[in-house]
Amino acid sequence: MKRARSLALAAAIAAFCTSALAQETVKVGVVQGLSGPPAITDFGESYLQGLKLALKDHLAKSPKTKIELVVYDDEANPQRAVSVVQRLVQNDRVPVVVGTVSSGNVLAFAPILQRAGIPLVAGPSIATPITTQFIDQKPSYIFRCSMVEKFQIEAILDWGVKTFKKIGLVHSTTGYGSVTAKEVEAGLKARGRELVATEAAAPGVNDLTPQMIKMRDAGAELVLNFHESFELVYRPMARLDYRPVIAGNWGLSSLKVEQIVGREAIEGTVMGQALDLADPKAKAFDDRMRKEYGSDYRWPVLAALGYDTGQVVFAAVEKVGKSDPKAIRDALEAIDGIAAISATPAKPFSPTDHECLDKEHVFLGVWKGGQVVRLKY
Amino acid sequence: MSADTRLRLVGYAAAALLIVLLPSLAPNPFYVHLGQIYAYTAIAVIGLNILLGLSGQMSLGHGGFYAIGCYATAILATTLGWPIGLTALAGLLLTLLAGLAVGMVALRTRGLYLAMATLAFGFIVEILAQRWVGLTGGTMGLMAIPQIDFGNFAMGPTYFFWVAAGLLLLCQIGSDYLFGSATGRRLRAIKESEAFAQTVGLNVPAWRIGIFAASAVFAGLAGILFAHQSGFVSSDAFNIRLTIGLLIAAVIGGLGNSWGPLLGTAVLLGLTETIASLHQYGPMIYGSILLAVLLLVPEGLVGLFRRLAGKRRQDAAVETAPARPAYEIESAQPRDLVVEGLSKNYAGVSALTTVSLSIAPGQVHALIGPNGAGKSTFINVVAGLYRPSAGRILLGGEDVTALAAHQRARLGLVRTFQNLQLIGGVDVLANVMLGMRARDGIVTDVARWFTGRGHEAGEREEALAILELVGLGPYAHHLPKDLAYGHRKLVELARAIAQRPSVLLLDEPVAGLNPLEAQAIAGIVRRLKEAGITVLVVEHNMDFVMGIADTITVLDFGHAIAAGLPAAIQADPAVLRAYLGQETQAA
Amino acid sequence: MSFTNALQLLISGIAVGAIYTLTAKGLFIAHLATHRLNFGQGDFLMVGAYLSLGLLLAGVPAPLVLLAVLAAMAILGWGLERVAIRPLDRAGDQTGGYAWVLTTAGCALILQNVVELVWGKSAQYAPPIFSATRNNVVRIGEVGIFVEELAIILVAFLAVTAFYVFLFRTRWGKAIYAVAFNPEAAALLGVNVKGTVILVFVLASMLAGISGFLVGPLVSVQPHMGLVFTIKAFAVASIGGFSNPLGLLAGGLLFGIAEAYSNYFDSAFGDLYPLIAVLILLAFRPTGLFGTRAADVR
Amino acid sequence: MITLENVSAGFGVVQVLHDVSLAVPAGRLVSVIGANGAGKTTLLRTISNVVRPSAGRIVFDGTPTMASEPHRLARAGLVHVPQGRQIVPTLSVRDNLLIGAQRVAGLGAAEIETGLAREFARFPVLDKRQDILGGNLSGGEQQMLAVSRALMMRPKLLMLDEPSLGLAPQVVRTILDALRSLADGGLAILLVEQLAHLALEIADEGHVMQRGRVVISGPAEDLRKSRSLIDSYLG
Repeated sequence: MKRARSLALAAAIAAFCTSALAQETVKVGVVQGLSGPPAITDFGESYLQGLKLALKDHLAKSPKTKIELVVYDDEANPQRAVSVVQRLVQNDRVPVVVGTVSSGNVLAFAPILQRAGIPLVAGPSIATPITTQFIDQKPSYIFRCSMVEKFQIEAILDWGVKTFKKIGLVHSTTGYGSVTAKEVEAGLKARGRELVATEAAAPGVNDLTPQMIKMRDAGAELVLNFHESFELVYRPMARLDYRPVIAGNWGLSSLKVEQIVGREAIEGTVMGQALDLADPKAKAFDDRMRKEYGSDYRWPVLAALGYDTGQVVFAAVEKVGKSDPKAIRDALEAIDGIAAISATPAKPFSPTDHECLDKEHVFLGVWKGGQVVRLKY
Repeated sequence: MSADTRLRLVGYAAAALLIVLLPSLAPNPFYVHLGQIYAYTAIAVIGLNILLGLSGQMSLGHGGFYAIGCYATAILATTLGWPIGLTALAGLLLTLLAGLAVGMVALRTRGLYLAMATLAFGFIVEILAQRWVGLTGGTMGLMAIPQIDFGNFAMGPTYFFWVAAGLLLLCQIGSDYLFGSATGRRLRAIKESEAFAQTVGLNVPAWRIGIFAASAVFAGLAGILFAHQSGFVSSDAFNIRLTIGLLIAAVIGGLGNSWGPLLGTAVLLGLTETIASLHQYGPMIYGSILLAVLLLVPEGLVGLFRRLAGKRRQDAAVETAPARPAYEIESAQPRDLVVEGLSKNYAGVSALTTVSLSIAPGQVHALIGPNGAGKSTFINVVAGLYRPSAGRILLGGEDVTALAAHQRARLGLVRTFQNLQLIGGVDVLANVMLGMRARDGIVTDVARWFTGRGHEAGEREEALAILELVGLGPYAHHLPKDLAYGHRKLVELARAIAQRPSVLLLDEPVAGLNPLEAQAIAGIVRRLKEAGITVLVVEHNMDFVMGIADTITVLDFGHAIAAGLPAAIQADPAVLRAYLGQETQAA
Repeated sequence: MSFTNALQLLISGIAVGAIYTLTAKGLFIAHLATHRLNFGQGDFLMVGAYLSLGLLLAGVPAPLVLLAVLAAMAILGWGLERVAIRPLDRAGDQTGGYAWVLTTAGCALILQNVVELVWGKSAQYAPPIFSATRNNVVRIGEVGIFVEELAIILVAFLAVTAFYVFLFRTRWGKAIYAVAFNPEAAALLGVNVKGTVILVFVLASMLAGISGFLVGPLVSVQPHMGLVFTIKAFAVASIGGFSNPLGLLAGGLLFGIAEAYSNYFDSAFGDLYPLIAVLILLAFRPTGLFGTRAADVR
Repeated sequence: MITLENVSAGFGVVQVLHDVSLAVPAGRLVSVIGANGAGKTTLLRTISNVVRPSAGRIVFDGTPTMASEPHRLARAGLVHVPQGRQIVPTLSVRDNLLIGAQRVAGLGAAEIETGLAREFARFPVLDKRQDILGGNLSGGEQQMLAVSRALMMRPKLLMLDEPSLGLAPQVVRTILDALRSLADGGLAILLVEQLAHLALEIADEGHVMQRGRVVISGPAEDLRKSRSLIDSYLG
C-alpha cells in the first residue's frame, strides 16, 4: 500500500514536470454515481457517456490544450463523494469538477469547491438549492448543467390541472422523493387544487399494488410518478384493471424504462424534457450514441446533457489554455456560441444565472410510438 | 519492565510523534484528510474488534450507532446551536443509550438471531435517517455543521486531525489494556462459556450489555467525528456497506488482536483509494481481496506479521520456576449448605421432588444415584443456573434462592461442571487465573499494566502452584483442548480451588480418571475439607465416594431414596436395587 | 379496507412470502448443517433471476431454463462451499466464527460485479414464464391475480414440500442433522461430511436459483436487489426459527402478507413495521416464534 | 481383524503415539488401559484415520487404512464409538440408529428392520423410547444407544472409547456384559477404558499405554494378577 502510494506520488511528480515543459494537459475532474442503485447508475453512466463523446469530439478538433478526464465513482454516498472531491482538489489538482447524480452529494461537496475556488459544473443532480445557495457569493463557483426538478414539476402541473380533474402522487421515500412531494403539493395548492391521494414507497420495494389500489380507489386519472424505480407503477395496472395517465420527471424518458414496461404500457406517459428527438440535430446525436454505446446507451436526454456539459467545460478550458480554476470559472460564465444538443442555450451562464437550463427551456415530452416527442396541448 | 511493555510504550510515543508531525510531512492536504478518515474509522473498528474479538457477539448494525452519534451531534449543533463539546457529549450519551437498548436484545439472542437483530437495527436506523426528513434532512442532509477548527479556518483540517488521531491513540491504549488484562480474559470467558463465567462470579448479562454499549459508543464517537469533519450529513452515508466496511477492516486486521484495527483500517482505506478510479471492477476487486485475505491469512494481518517475523508464540516451554512453595489451600470462611424441599420441573416433567439435605461446614457430602436421577439438575439449581420450582437454598444461613449464579459464586459457592466448561482460547494457566478475584482496584491495575510493573505476577504464581497441586504443572501453557479428558476435569478443579470457595460443588470430579488418579484427587478433596471447605460431590466412582464422603444422599427419579453414613448406604437394599446392582463392592 | 382489496393484498403478499420462504430455506439448511450460511443468498437469487432472464430472452423454453438455472446454481453453490466455506475450517476460530459473513459477502460482491459487466447495471424485467404476456390476469370477482403469481405460489409450495420430504424422509436429512451436531462423530458413522456440507450449499444455492427464476417476472431485476432479499430471508428465518423448518413456511407467508398490508396502511414506512415487529419478537422470543431453545443440559 | 505395525501419530509438531503395534483378531476383546494423556483416545482416532499416522502401517480386514477416509472405513465395518457417546440430540432414537445403517452398502430395508429388532431386544429400554429425541435420554441410555447404533452398521471391528464415562455402576455392568457376549459371538472389539480392573475382567487381552507407547501387553488374566505393576503405569 505504502509503496503503491509512493509510486503514485512519484508518477504524479513526474507527470507534473513533463507537463510543465511540454504542452499542458488540463485534468477535468469527474465525480459520478457509477455504482449503487440502478436509478443512480443509469443517470451517472448516461451523463458520463455524453461527456466522453464530447471529449472525443473536442479532441478531434485538435485543440491547443489537451484535456484528460479523471473519473471517480462516489458510490452514491456523500461521505465517499466528499473524500473523492478532496482527492480531486488536493491530490489530482484539477481546475474544474463535474458531477454528480445525488443532490445530497453535491450539497455535501459544493461548499468545499466554493471555498477552494474551483468551479463545479453540477449534473445531473436536480435539487433546486444547489446553485441558488451560492449565487449571491461573488463570485460563485457553482454551476449546473442539468434540469431543476422544480421546473419540470411546474410544467407538469400546468398541463395536469388543465387536462385532469383528479391527480394522485406516488413518490419514493428517499430525500429526492419527499422533497419532490412537497413541491408538488405546494404547486397544486398554488393552482387551487389538491392531490386526491398521496402514497410513498421505499426505494427497494418490489410491488406497488397497495399504493396503486389507493390511487384507483381515489379515482386518480393522472398519477404523478416520482419513484426512482420508474417502472414500478406500471406493473399493477393490469391486475387492478386501472390505467391512469402517468407523468413524472425526465427519468421516465429512459429507454430502459420503455424496455421494461413495454411500448404499449408506456405510450402516453408524460415527463419533463429538454431534448426533442424530432429535432434533426438531436436525432443525429441519438443515432451516434446508439452506434457508440449500443445497448449501454439508455437515456438520450441525460447523454445529451452530459455532452453539452462537456462542450461547455471543454470550450472554457480551451479558452483559458491552462490549469487555472479562477480563469476557467470566468470563462464558464462568459462562454457563448455553444451548439447544444439539448435545450441548453448558446450562452448558458451569466453572473446571475448558473443554470444551463432555465424554466423556459424545459418542456414536456410524451412517449409516442417508441419515441419521446414534444407534448402538444 | 518487560520487553513487551517497553515496546508498547515506545510504540505509543512514536505514534504520538507521528500524529504531531503528519500534517507537516504529508505531501498535500489530501493526506491529512485521509488521516482524519483513518482516525475516526479506526476508532469504530476498535469498538467492533472489542465486541467481536473479546465478547464474541456479532453486530451487523454498527453503522446504525455511527449514524446515531453523527445525527445527534449534527442536529444539536445546527438546530440548537450547542457548542461542539456539548453536542459530542450528547451524541456519545445517545449512542450509549442505543447501545444499551440493542444490547438488551443482543443479550437474549444468540448467533444468527443476534446477527438478524443487529442487521434489522442497522436497517431501521437507515430507514429512519432516510425518511424522517423533518429531523435528519433525509438524503438532502443537514448542512453547515460546525467543524472542529478552534476558530482558525486555515488550520482547521490539521486541528481536526490532531483531535481525531489523539482520540484514536487514547482508544487504542484503552483497547490494549482490555486485551492485555484480566478484564479481557474475563470477556473471553463470557464469549466461550457463559456458564463458566457465571461460575467465576461474573455478572454475564451486565458484561455483555456493557461491552455491547461500549462498542456502540466507539462507533458513535466515530460518527460524531465524521459529522464535524464533513460539515454535511445525509442518510446515504449510513447503509449496510458502512457496517460491512467496518467488519472487513476488523477481520482483515485480525480479530481479537488489539493492533488489528489499526492495520485493517489502513488496508481498507488504502484499498478504497486505490480502486477509486477502477469503478467498473471495484466490487470485484474488493470482494477478491476480502476473500484472499480471509482465506490466505485467516489470522489477519497482525498474525501475518507475526508469522513473517517468526515470532509465533512458542512459550509452550514449561516454566521451571525454582522450587515454588507448595500451594496452601486457604481456609475459607466456613459456611454450611442447607437445601430445603427443592423441586424442579421441566415442562411438566419433574426432575427433582422435594429434595432436602444439609452439609455442615467442612464436611464432604456425596450425591449418588442412577443416570438421569436428577443429580446434575440438583447441582445446577443449587449453583443458580436453573431456578427451582420450589424450595429454598441457604448458604451459611443466608437464603440465596433468589440470587443469580454469579452472585452465589461471589458468596463462595463454587462448582465444577460435568460437561467441561473451559475457555478454549486461552491456556490452562489463564483458565485457572480466571477463577481468581481481582486483587487490585481498576486504577492500580491499569497503572501496573501501563508500566508493566508486576502486573498479575502474584496471580500467576498462585495459579501455577494450584496446577502443581492437582498434578497439572507441566500442562500450564497448553490449551485445554490438547489435554486428555481427565486432565481437563482437573483444570476445572484447579479453577474452582483458585476461587477460594466456602462451599464447593463437584460434578463427577473423577470421571475419566483411572483409579490411581482418582486416589490423588481424593487426597486433594480431603485437604479441602481440612481447610474448612464444605464439599458436595456427585460421582459414580464408589471407591472414591466411600473414601471421602462423610454423608451420602441417594437420588432416584428425582426423589431422595436414602441418606446417611456411607456404610449404611452401602447396605441399604433400596440403594442396591436402584443403583449399585450386585456389583456393590467391586465398583 | 374493502374485502376485495384485502383479498388482493393477501394474494400478492402470499406470492412474495412464498419467495421469501424459499430463500430463507436456503439459509436454514446451510445453517442447520454448518452453523454458517450464505450472506449472499439474496445475490444468488439475483444471479438466478439474471440467468433465467438471459435464457428466456434467448428463446429457451421455460422448463429447460429452470433446469439450466438449477444446474448453474448447483455449480455456484459448490464453488461457494469450496471457496468461501471449507477454507474457514482450516482457519479455525482465528477469524472469530463470523468469517463466513465476510467470505460469502465477498463472493456476492464478485457476482454482482460479474452480472453488471454482463447484463449492465440497469433494472430489467424477466419475460413471463408461464403465460404469453406478463399481464395475463385471472379474475376472481374483482380480484385480479397474475397467472405468473399463481404459478409462483404453486411452484414454491411444491419446492417446499420436496424440501421437507428430503429433510425428514431421506437418509440425507439425517446425515445433515448428524453433521450439524458433530462432524467427526458423523464421519465415524459413515457419513461423508465434506459431501454433506457441499450438498447443503448446493441445495441452498438451488433454492435461491428457484426463487430467482420465479421472482423474475414479479419484480424488476437489478444487480443490487440481493441484499433486501437476504435481509428479509433472515427476518423470515428468525420468525420461523432457525431450528424449525415448518416455522419457516409460516414465517415467510406471515412476513410477506404483513408487508403487503403495512404498505397499504402506511406506504411511507411500510417496510419498517415488519422489521420492527421482528426485532420486538426477537427481544421477547429470542429463538423466533417456532424455535425451541435447547435445554441447557450439563 | 486389525493389525497395527509400529504406528506413530500426533498433531502438528507434538507426537502423541510412538511405535505402537497391536492386533485385534475376530472374536477377541482387547482392552487398552493407561493414565490420562497416555494417548489412548488418539490411538482409536488414528485407527479410524481421523488422525493421520505419521509412520507405520494399519491393516484392517486385509486392506491398509491409510488411503481411506474415516467414513469409508466406517462403512466397511471399522466402527468407532467415540468418547462422550455423541448421540445426535435432535434426532429420535430410531433415526439415530438409522444414520449409520443406511450408509452400509448392500444393507436393504428388510435387513435394517431386522437389525432394529435385534438391538431393541438387546437393550429393551431403547425399544420403549424409540421416538424420544436423543438429547432427552439419560447418560446410560445414550451409551446403550451409541453401542446399538454402531452395531447397526454390521461392524467387523468395534472400537469403544471409555463407554463407562459418567455412568452408574449398574449401567456400566450392562454394557460391558453386552460387549463380552458380542465378542463371544465373533466380533473383534477394541476397548479403551479408565476403569482398568473392569476392562481387564471382560477382556481377552490387554495393553497398557504410557506416554504414547505400549509398555505392557499380555493376556488379560495375567495382567489382572500383576495389579501393582499395572498401577505403577497408571499414576
